[in-house]
Amino acid sequence: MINEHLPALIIGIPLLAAFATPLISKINDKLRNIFVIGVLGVTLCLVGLLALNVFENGIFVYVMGAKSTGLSLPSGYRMPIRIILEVDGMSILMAIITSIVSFLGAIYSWAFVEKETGKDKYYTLLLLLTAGMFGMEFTGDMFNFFVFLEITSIAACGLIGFRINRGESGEAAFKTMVLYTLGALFVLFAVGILYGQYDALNIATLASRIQYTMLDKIALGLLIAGLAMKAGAVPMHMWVPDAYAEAPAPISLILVVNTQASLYGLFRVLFTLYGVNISTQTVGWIIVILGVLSMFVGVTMALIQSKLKRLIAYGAVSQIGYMLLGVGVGLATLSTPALQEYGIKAMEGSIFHIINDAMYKGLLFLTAGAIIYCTGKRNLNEMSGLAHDMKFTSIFFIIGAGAIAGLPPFNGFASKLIIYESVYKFNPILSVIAILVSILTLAIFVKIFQSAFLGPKLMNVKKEPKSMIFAMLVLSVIVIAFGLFPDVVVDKIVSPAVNALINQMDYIAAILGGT
Amino acid sequence: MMSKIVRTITNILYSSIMIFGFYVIMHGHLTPGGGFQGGAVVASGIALVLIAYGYDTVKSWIKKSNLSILESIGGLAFIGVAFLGIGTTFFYNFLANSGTLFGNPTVIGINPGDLNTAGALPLMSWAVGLKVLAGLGSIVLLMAYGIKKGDGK
Amino acid sequence: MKKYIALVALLVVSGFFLLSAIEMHSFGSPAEEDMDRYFIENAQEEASTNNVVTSIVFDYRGFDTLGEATVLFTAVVGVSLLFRRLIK
Amino acid sequence: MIGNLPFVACVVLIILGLYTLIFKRNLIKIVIGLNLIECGVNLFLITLGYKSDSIAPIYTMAGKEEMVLPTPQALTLTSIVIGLATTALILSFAILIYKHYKTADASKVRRLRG
Amino acid sequence: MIGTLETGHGLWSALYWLLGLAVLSLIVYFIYSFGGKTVKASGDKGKPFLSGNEMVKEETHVKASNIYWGFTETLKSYYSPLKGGHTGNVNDYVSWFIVVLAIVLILAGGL
Repeated sequence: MINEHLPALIIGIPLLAAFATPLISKINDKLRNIFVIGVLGVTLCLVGLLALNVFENGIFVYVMGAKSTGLSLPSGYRMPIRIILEVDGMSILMAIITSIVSFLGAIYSWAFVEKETGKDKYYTLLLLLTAGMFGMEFTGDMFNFFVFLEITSIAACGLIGFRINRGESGEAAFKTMVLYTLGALFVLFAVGILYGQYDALNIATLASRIQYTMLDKIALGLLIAGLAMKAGAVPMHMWVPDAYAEAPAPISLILVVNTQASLYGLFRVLFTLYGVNISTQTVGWIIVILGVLSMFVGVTMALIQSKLKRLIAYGAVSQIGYMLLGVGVGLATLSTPALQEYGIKAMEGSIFHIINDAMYKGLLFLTAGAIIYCTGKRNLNEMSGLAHDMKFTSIFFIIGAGAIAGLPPFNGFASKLIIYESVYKFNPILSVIAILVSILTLAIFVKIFQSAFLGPKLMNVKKEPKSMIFAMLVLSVIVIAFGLFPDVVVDKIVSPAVNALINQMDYIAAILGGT
Repeated sequence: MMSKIVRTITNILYSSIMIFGFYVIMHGHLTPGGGFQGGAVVASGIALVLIAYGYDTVKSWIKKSNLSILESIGGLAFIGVAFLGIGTTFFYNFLANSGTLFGNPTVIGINPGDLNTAGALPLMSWAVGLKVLAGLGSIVLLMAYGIKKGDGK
Repeated sequence: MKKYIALVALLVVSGFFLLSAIEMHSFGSPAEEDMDRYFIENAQEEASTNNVVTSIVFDYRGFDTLGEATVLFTAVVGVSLLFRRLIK
Repeated sequence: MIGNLPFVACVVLIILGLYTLIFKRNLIKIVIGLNLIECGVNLFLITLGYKSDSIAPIYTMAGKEEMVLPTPQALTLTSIVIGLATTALILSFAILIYKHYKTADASKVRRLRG
Repeated sequence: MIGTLETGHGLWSALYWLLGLAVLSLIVYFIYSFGGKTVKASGDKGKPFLSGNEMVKEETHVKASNIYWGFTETLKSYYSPLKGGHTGNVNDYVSWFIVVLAIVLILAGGL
């Protein structure tokens, strides 16, 4: 019985818990923390079940409020009318990332926000952010996607402004909120255009009906711009350093996944909603150029930062570029035989990079949070010799920095290697730029390590709490494991996602029944 | 704290605004309106009282914490009704045409409408109305307080 | 200088928006309406309500309404999180 | 073309909002610009569903059977509430920025840059 | 063989890489063991110097903003417009967004 309701439960249980959290936290704080962590753990298990189900039986369809869960079409009717959750390989990949990361973020938060006020609202917003991301990843309905996009936007901005007694938090949250709202409104405008033409909101139905008229082109442009902005692509990246640097560290960890969820939305729109109808060369090159700009500008701006989390945030921008690059190459070769040759490899690389990026970027943000928690300083110029006291944190930081810089044997190297080699066949210049950016990434993290961890011991620091160490430990274990056995991840998780993106017909047939 | 005229008019209008709001919530499945609209009307009544009497007076009448509890209860009720249908599917309208509460079958075609129809919809409408009432009310209160402090220094 | 670039971009974008408004199906006669046709015909027996909009809001697209209520809840929690240092 | 003037009006609202967002420096005016865009989009949605000489999609004693499309009305209801929530949050951010920076000028609220 | 990833051109296996690393480090240690063992950091040998004159240990730490000074100084012509572009002004954020939207619309709109 539970098997056929899994997607609804995965979205519904965090929402239910979020509504219940303010009441529970009136009872007891420790109980509330245990409750939140337990709920996220249960969600993690449910996502695992759903993943097994999807990898066995293919696309999972759940119809909200129908007579039966699989009844996508009303009796004798040719189009779906209810909201449909459609879970395929790509969605389940993003869902796995989301559940792991939010679970660890909640564990990390236990000690991290211990001293703060308003913890109940903090945990409520954390649950809402998680539920919103699940909704974005599972839904098969354009308007529903917009609704969950807004949920994530509002929850994320509320959490960015958590330390509101620092004025900068309010400033960062205001800027981020303005951009998020504008992007979401563009998405809604595009949805309206599509609805006005085809009188449908279901992604599969729209994909089966779309004709790529002028209106569709305008809607495509609006969707690309809005979702790429929320993914933080240069030159729409300027909210990223503000937001990541001002949010509490566990929230930066989850915001990374939030940007990746909107990246997922972008891929879903490009591959599933439009597919081969669009002039894939043009759009693919748009995505590739956005990716290259993000890589280069992000890393070069990171080189001159002196605030710790701001520096890592610019690094995050440059990592987003890799994913855009690989998937853009895959899109540019979508309707050509070159896809079989190297396009699929490029997409595998960049989608594998999504997982790795979430893991090691989260690890780096958590280490930065630990540094800020233990020293109370945010500026790298005031830090020195932390390795004397924070041994665990320095080891975890070395692991994360090696992974993000693409050093073997960490997981960053595996995905970046695939991207280099497959993109080289597409266009050598892009591959060269990618390698150069990787070197510069190593340089910026060497800078952090030299100035913060090495050097004489100038300051006295607190000890890292257990829960923070546990969260960082789990993430670094994942990083090393993915680095040692990349083939397992690629075969089991990544290639189903790539196939789900490429085979548009399967997605449509799962709803409309083979038409 | 506004002038006596405003306060008198508020005392007259207040109850009727509330009643109209609850009417809109109640008849959401028959007439234009529903949970959100009705809740917004009730919250506008709260805003009117806030403007007429000033924050400090109203704070003693309406407790912020009660509003937040009310809102959580509304959200829980809404998603709870959605979960009750999970015997068939999430959000399944399990009460429609069941003969029990709100369970009368609707006459097809042109008819004046019967309040005792539409299954789970009125329940959801009530939950959402409660939620919107509490939510907008607390937003208005909080913002009034923030502005009051903001202008001071 | 920056102003002029932004102005040109705004003009281009507004041109495309106006184009989308003109290219859209003519006002008052929707191009396709099969989904809404289904709602109008079957709302009374499936959702057993006279108000088709309510049947869509709470039954056919009830999940959207849940998300909408969640958005409002999120905003309220966020606002009270921001003003938490003022409200004692 | 001339029949599409309602769509054009909605789009003009959106464009005015974008102009406000780009060229107005006051935080409150920026929020007003966002609201203009949102109103334009909502009107655009609701205009999509209009059918000439038909009634609201509610079965009452009104005689006619022809009804306007109900889905855009539901979508617009949802997006109105979403816009309200967003506006509330942004306005509270503006209030707090004013309290911390003692100014509402966007060109002075830039401690985070570079 | 588990752990072997098939990349675009060739293969990648982290386990083999670690094996090679271990062998290399063994060779390095072997060569290192030939080195003289008599060097001791006695007297002034271990002390940090800055241009000839001795300094205390706390001052030897290179601050973060001094690292890569030469790099940024050389690329000043690249960095100054880039830093100038990142004004913290929300209007500029929105205008960048609109510029990108315009470009994407022109390219994707096929004009």
